[in-house]
Amino acid sequence: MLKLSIPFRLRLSLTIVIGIGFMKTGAWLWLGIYGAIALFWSLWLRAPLRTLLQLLGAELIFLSLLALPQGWERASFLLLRSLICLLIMNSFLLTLPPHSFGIALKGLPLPAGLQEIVLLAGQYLEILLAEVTRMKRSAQLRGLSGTVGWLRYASASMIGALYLRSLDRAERVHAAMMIRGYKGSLPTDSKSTPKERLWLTVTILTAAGLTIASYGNWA
Amino acid sequence: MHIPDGFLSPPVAIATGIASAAVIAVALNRTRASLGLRQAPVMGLTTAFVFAAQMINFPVAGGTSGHLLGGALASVVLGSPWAATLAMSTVFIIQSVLFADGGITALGANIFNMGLVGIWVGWWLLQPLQRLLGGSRNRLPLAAGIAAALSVVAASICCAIELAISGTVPLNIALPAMVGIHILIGIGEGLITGGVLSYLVKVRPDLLPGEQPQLQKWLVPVVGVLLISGVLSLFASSWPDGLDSVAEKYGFKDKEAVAIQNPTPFADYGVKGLEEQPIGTSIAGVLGSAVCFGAAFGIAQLVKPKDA
Amino acid sequence: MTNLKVTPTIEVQDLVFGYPQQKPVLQGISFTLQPGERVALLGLTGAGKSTLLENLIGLKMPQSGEVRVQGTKLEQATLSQARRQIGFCFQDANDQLFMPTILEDVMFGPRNYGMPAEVARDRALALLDEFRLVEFANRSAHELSGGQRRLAALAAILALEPAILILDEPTNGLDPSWRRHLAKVLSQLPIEVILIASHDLNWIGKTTQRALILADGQIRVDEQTQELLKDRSTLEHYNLPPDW
Amino acid sequence: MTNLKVTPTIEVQDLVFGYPQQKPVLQGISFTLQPGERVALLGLTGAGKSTLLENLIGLKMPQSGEVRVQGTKLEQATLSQARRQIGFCFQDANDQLFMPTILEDVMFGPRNYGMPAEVARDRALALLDEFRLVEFANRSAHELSGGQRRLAALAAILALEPAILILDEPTNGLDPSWRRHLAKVLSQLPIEVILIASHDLNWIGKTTQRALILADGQIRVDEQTQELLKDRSTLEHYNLPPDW
Ligand SMILES: Nc1ncnc2c1ncn2[C@@H]1O[C@H](COP(=O)(O)OP(=O)(O)OP(=O)(O)O)[C@@H](O)[C@H]1O
Ligand SMILES: Nc1ncnc2c1ncn2[C@@H]1O[C@H](COP(=O)(O)OP(=O)(O)OP(=O)(O)O)[C@@H](O)[C@H]1O
Ligand SMILES: [Mg+2]
Ligand SMILES: [Mg+2]
Repeated sequence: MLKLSIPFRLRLSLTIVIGIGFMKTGAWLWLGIYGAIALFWSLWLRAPLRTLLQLLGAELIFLSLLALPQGWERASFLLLRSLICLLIMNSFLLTLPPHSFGIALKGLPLPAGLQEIVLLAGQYLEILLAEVTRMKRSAQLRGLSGTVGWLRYASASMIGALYLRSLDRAERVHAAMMIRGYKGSLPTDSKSTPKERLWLTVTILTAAGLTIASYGNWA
Repeated sequence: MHIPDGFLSPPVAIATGIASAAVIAVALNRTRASLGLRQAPVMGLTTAFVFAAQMINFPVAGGTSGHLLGGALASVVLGSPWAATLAMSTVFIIQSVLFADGGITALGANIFNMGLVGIWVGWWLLQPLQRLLGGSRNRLPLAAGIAAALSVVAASICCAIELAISGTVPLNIALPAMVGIHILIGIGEGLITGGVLSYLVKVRPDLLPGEQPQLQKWLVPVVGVLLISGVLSLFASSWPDGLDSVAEKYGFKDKEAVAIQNPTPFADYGVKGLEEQPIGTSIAGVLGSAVCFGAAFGIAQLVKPKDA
Repeated sequence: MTNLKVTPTIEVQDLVFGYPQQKPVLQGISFTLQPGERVALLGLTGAGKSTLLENLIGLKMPQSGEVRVQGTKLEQATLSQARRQIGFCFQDANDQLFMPTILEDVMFGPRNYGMPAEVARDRALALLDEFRLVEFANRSAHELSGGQRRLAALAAILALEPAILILDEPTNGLDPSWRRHLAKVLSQLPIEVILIASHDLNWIGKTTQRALILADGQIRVDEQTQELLKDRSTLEHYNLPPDW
Repeated sequence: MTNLKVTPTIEVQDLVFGYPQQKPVLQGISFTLQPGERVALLGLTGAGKSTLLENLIGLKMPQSGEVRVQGTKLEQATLSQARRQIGFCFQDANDQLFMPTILEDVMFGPRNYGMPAEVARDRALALLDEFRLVEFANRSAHELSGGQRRLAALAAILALEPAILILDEPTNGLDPSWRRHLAKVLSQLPIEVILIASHDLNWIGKTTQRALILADGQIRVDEQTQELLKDRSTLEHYNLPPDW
């Protein structure tokens, strides 16, 4: 497998998904082409099939609830289109190495201010998720159980405590960052190579072509 | 209520996308001025917090459990709806990109509904409500709880309208279904927001906004009646078909919970409810909590200081 | 070995555990703790002490081998019963404290096990008094100093009145006089078995009678603490220089 | 006092600091650290050691009194310049590690100060190697053992090549051989001043020449470390029993 950088993989995935999202409803042929691209994408990334299927299955249930009231033809198109989008995104996600949120998020085309928040959130997220897990673990070890009222109180307290704790934590982490020379922007280097830019342009043009073609009257 | 890819027509997706982008741009400007260099870490943390807090499940009533969405809470603790808009937008961006929860093309709409309509409706309701309830800081949790509940419902109405304009789901199906389920989610949201804020009022009052002057006397019944009738009409429009059928079909297992328990790269966090309560629901419990909700509102009216 | 009929309090057999995508940290651990024993678990940073302790309480489940607590095999079904017996103190005191105030934190366990709020409160206050934290009872954990947090975590565990006590580096961050006081508190508790992971050779010399050394995923040494501490060459061999 | 013309590296005068709604923790602290000194800060749990250290680096601002770093008074305007000089290691290693992987964490400081990614990476890897963490370079901090996390935090600080090093309980959670190794690493660094808060009397005896005891909000003892460690009655008086 060709080694593609994570931000680049993300950009490619996003381009295709946006192309699919904007297709004309009912353009089965073009959806089929996109479907083939999606399959190729997930095979190429070697997404783990089992997990992928489980995931898509879970999504299918939810989606069909939304789409089914609208008649078979329409519903199945909507469903298939959503599934193809999910297939692409999940292939990307499931092949993401651990702790690469940050790196992946750097690939998002966002304004600088927002990019910064997104990156920091990605960072704190991992810290906080670990913290939530540990809080719960500790609560369980001390026998968390009892009436609904007590549970509700305990969990509200835990969310509250989590907030204060994260705030305190954020202040310390922020201090630790300042001490190490942080001045309002994370050191990032996600400059894409010319080759990546070329491929991205090709993908964008292809997707644009397919999507516009789906509105044409070919029959 | 995260709209997946492919459910919005291009015009709707683009229009909401542009609207959201514009608001984010304004929000970035506003918060940079007010929070300075600290903005990014504080925002980043609040965002992550909303995310993490969504993983602590809560028994609500009658066997339902819910979790926080967090828009109203974020705007109260950050003290600014602009900052909250940024935080929530970030949550949706991360959810759609890293958790495949909510579509990429629907991102604009999702931000528009929950990060914009949801937050601003809550924010606009918050202060009048707090004043209506007597204005003291101790009333903040109740006011914020009610505002949070209503803001979730408002967001779901937008969502239904967008789906309808897109021609995906006709309005007469979408509206009752979305509103019905989101009244329930909203109740949970309100309880949690209120609960967390009452805790914060107790231990860190300095983090929260202070007293609000009380409303003009004659305004009290007017605002009260408007709010109550608003709530009642929502119930009316959704009962019986919407609420009933949606409740049955979904079992109130709301979408976000599903996505996070899915085997995404984060599956190893093993995020589950605090207690493994079955989420299937008795309609009676739901009704019960709806009544409690109304009652709490009424009682709050009665107990508020006679004059201030 | 005088009385073979007594059920061992904790029995570990051929326990193997590894984190995903790594070679196993614990590669066949076996040992037995009898009622009345006070045991130290030694080993270098990263040897797997915390991992082993977490296996004893079912926070991690072994890939093979088994753990028995008071004769009952640890499985999903018996987990909550076993946990009811064990007080477990995490290496990081922050992990232990999750309620808004430390008073509530100490009350948390007893409340879950059905103790009325008033009684739980009294017990918690008595424990906080023992650890000289009463004046901080209504503070949240992050408003305490590192050592105070450790003490609060210990109080929260002792409030459960466990039959078995498992402590992961309990003296971390405590000053010398607290280390002394903690040794005294532990010696007075009516507890069946105490197992302590620690790097504080001096302290475990004063609080335990038996010591295990964990190295390369196995229990390599199982000896009387006093004997081991005198045996400098063994200690040096396991990279535990006693003067440091 | 031989050379009065040398600017003291750190100078603290009449520093008073209290947390909101409490009586001040630090009630008039004064001391001076000269270039070349290695100083220990002792004191009971809750004495205010961490609070004092955080005042030295402007994480907390004194209510009165002042701190001078290399002659410059610490104020909002001079803060970033002073911090450029100081490496500060928090008591809780978790506070220090915030990047997705520890490699990125160690690179963070150098990168912020404008070092090219490749060079920073090499320096980080060399440091991780020194602390035997290279094989964990791509792990996140919470996948390390407690001691490994401490080491990663130290590596992240040393990567800055600071002129002044302030360590809050650096040996917490380290095994004896790491305590020995850390002492060696510190002794070889070209650093102007090292100030270490610690409860590990034995270790500071081997790494510092001067010791301060903080009690009741004031520096009560300022002596040669070796002298102090021999002076059992003073230690006992400040509740620092040397055998524990
Ligand atoms: N969550 C995790 N994922 C992957 N590896 C882990 C995880 N936690 C610990 N490890 C690794 O397993 C090994 C044992 O860790 P453990 O925490 O049990 O060590 P320890 O003996 O308690 O060390 P310390 O004395 O530093 O606390 C270490 O090498 C560590 O890097
Ligand atoms: N955020 C805070 N808010 C209020 N009080 C605090 C806060 N942090 C610390 N304190 C109190 O200030 C005092 C000094 O705390 P500090 O952390 O400086 O102690 P320390 O000497 O570092 O102790 P240790 O050896 O346990 O780390 C303690 O009594 C503590 O309870
Ligand atoms: Mg450990
Ligand atoms: Mg301290």
